[in-house]
Amino acid sequence: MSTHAHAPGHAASGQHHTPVPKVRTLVAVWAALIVFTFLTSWVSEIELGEWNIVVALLIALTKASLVAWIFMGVRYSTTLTRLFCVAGLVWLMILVLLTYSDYSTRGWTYQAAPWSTNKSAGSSLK
Amino acid sequence: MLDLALNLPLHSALNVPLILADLPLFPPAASAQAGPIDELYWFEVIVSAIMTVLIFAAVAFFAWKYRRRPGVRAVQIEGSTGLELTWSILPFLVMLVMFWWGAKLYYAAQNPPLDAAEVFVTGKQWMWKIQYADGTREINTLHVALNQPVKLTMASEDVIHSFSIPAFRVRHDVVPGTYDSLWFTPTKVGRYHIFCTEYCGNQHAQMGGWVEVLDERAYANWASGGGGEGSLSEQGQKLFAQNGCSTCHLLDQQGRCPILRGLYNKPVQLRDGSTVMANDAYLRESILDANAKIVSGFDADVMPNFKGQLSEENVIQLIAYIKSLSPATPATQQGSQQPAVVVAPRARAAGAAAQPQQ
Amino acid sequence: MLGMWTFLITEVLFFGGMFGAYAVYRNMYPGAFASTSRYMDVVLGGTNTAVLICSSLTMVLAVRAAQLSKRKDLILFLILTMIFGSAFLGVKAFEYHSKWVEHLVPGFGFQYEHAPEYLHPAQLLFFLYFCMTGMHAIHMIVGLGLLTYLLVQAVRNQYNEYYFAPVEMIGLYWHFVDVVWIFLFPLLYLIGQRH
Amino acid sequence: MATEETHYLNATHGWKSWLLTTDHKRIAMLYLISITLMFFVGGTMAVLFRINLLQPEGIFSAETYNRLFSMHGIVMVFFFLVPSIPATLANFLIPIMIGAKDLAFPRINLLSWYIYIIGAVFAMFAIIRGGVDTGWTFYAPYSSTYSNSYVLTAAMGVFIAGFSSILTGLNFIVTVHKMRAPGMTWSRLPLFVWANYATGLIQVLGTPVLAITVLLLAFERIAHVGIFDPNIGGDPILFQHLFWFYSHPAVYIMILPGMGVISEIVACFSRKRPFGYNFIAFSSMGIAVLSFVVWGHHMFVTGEAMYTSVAFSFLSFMVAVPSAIKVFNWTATMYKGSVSFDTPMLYAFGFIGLFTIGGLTGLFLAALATDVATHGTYFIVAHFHYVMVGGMVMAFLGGLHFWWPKITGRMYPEAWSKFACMIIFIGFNLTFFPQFILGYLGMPRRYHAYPPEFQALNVLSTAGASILGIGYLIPMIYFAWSIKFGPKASANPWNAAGLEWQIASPPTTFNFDETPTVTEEAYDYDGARYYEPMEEVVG
Repeated sequence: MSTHAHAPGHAASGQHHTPVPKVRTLVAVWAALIVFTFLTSWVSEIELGEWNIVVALLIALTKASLVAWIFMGVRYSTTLTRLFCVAGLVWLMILVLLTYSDYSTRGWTYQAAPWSTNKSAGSSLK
Repeated sequence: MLDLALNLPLHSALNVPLILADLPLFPPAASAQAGPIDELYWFEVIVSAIMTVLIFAAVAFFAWKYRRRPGVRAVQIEGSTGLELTWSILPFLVMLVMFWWGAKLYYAAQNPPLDAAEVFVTGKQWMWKIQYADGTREINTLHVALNQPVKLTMASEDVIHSFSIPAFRVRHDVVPGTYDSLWFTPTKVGRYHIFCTEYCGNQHAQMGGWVEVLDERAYANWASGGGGEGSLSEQGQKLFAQNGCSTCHLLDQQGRCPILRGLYNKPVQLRDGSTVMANDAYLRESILDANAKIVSGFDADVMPNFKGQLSEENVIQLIAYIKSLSPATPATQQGSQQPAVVVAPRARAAGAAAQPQQ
Repeated sequence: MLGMWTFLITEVLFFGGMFGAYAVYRNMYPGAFASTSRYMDVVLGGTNTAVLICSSLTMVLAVRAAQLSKRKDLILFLILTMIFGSAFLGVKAFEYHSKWVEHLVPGFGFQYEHAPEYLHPAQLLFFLYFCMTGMHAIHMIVGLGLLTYLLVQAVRNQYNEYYFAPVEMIGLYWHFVDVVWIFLFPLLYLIGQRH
Repeated sequence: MATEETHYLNATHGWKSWLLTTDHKRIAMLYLISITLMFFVGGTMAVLFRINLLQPEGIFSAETYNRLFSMHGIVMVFFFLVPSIPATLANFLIPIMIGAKDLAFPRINLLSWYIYIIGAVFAMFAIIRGGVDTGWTFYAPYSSTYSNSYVLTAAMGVFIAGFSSILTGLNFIVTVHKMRAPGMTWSRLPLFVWANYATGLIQVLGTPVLAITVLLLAFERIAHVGIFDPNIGGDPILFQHLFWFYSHPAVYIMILPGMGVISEIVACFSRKRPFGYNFIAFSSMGIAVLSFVVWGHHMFVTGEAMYTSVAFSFLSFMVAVPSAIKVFNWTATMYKGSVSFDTPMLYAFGFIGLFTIGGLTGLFLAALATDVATHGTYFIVAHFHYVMVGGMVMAFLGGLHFWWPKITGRMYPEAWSKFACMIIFIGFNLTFFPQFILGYLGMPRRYHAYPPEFQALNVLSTAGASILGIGYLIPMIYFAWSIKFGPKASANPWNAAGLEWQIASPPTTFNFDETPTVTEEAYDYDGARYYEPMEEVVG
């Protein structure tokens, strides 16, 4: 990144001024991540129906946030970097959720008006 | 090739006067939905034309009026938030009208009237196979009666096709692995193109044909000609016996497999706890890949896999038969809204050698 | 640094395509997906998760060592990270091997005898399993290559408190690969109950 | 000409100095040559299949025709349109416009060209081996199971070229953030830079999804296992979701840089600051974001869930707003301006007109009911060619004419260039306007034969295509001529504002002798110096 040397915005990104994280913090985060790993394995054994996946994803999201915030140093980073992180997540959500919306609502139309050759029922929608 | 392009004297590309003589500019509107869609289309054309003319005129006028002249300098203008908002919001309002209008027509197109005559269409590279309820079959030709709503239930044997009748303004993709449908009400006697509009391989352009809209008398006349093999459900019944389905799917008592009488369009409780509607798509899947969804109380691997054994047309015949086992009465229509759960005792004699052979 | 973050966004979307497919098919075949859990070794998967988390810790400690111009620590932590990374890949290879033995590799005589009704959807899941973990493993291998480069440079005393950007950047990459696994673990290993 | 000045073109010599260069300007030239070649490969195919459509029963075999249109699409979309302006003009101009010596990652920039070339070699290899017949959309299961053509080779080409696009986008994003000269604030950035920044975002966010989709498709084709095959419970519609998640935003990868070019040209030849600078800049960003939430409108007739379709329809109308804002602002920029009719401005007029038509016909496709009536017909073909060719190619040529003196230091013959512009405009409309009518009549796209009643319109279209083909050849010839024989251009032949016009034509290797300090906005056209008679060109 030596090319960065000319950059005016460089001082703001300030990699050389990044505060040195405390070892205690890092180890604490590590411990938390390990605990969460056990937690998620344990919770998956409990029958929660639809909520199993929700809990699993929430725990994963928490772990990922910890890694990003502390290990990847987002807590020291610029607004721009944070914006990029959020953008990655939002775009992932756009991809997954909009695609998912198609599949999860496919049945809606047809159950409302079941196909039938039957002439006596229902109102024709013209 | 034959139906589409030939049968007519070969036009030479250079024979321009002759070509221009029958230059079509707008398609015939031969269905009930063609009119409303054309109205929206013309609305869009008019809006587009107005906008195009406005912008062309403004560009031409400004370019001429403010052309570079000695001693005249441009006036620097920052912009105008008011103006920006105006030309963002006003067009957007017009677009909202288009959106609402288009969505409304689309909604209607998704919901066939219940008195629509059902015709089955199977697409394969590169032809459309048509089956009628009375058992008549045709290839690349669809006969429909004037003013009678028709619902097409469509399957594909290979790749994605798209069934399109421009004169009716209808079109729907035919995706393998499921059923797709569309419906229309023909309103003009005549002969109109059927096209495949999803690229499906080499002879994609040949995958077309004609829809013949016949008046009442002509339709009755045509209908009386066909059906030598019995109605669609009778053909299905034959297949049902031939393939040994009837050994396990007993009509009135619990066999090794679920009872099919009264099943159609009812919710079915599956082994994994979920519920599905016994519609065409479910029946098709269960016939071809019985293990895909196991009914609660039954075992997997009892029914053989019919994928590769039965064509999509056979499957349609079987479904027609299964449908005929659920005669429509006012009670069942009410009932179709209720969760009638099909429950059966666990099948006995799982290892019995009664499996039908194909 | 910004370049690396931008690259990581690209990576998110790259994996995103597979996550999208996963979401769709899990919704379509919930029972079949749950049924695969008996073939997923949670202990191995969980161990691997822990191993990867440990490697993230050593990685961030390596960055810290570089920041503080502690060459010996830097070398130590880089080596530790590589050991953890290799251990992860070793376990992964073992898992792949057992999938192979159990005929669970799509395209190579896939069998699913305990629940034949789920043959096809289970095959879909295992296809996704191999694609997702395979892509992840490829990223791990690339990461190990990058770490080797860092190690060589660290031995040659190239990094100090004034210049440690490469360590930081490759650290970001390594953590990202960890984050992907953090999501893969519950999605692939913890789908259904195993009793 | 004894003492020729040193500039980036003659600073070093030999093929190595080009193939190993990290100078963004030389890489832009490498790209320019490569994409021009690809454009003519794709264009030749277009001419050939238009000839086939002269007769209703076709002239070539169906096989040949299918391969021609498929390779036309693949080459034009992935190897011409996507890299066209970003990799050439933007690559050349972004560092100069923001006052930098190069892009943030010069070596990655070179790498992206090599990756592009490898992708292009794959595509060319597929063509030479016999082509691919899936259409550029590679829809499963046709592409994964049924096609007997070189799908894998072509898909590999697309996959590889995608990474070149990602690297270009990444480079632009970082460059714009990190390399701006002192005083070059975001609100002083030229609109061209804004547009390419937005493009970079789309490239970075969208392209990886295409990559993974193509990869999954390749697995399915190689190993016959996969996730799109309906025979094993897969869903072919999922392929379309993932494909269009990239490929709809990709349309904006293609058009946004063109919009940036037009903003520059209109401002320069009206001698005016663009009307509503902020709105043009932010509409680029708005397009970049909204472009990702509209892809479902490609799937209204595929069996996509109804409510999802309705949502996508609404969102598709939303994305029309920022595009409309741009058109209105360009028009308003001419108001009380001092408009001259140099060739780039003629292209800008062409762009505004054709893009307006292309954009408005997009409304027909965003509205659900009329989309059903026109989906898969020539209406679609006409619509996206109005945007892609009428828009993007016009903008590309306009930009090339605008910056050619800067890039090569030579002027091109003005009369010829105006003539060519008219030919292209006429040829274009004659080619594609009849296709709107054909489309509503119902003629499906990708048909090698068609019912005879459609012949007249097809003949018109083919006639237009041949005019268009000649129109594209003329600039090719005079540009090539001008490199050697064209009169020398001054540093600022158009009396334009902007940093790129303050340095020599062609620029030196490092663009600026010292990093400039920017004190004014990009479009400070308020001054007598913009009205001095054009300097006499020296022969």
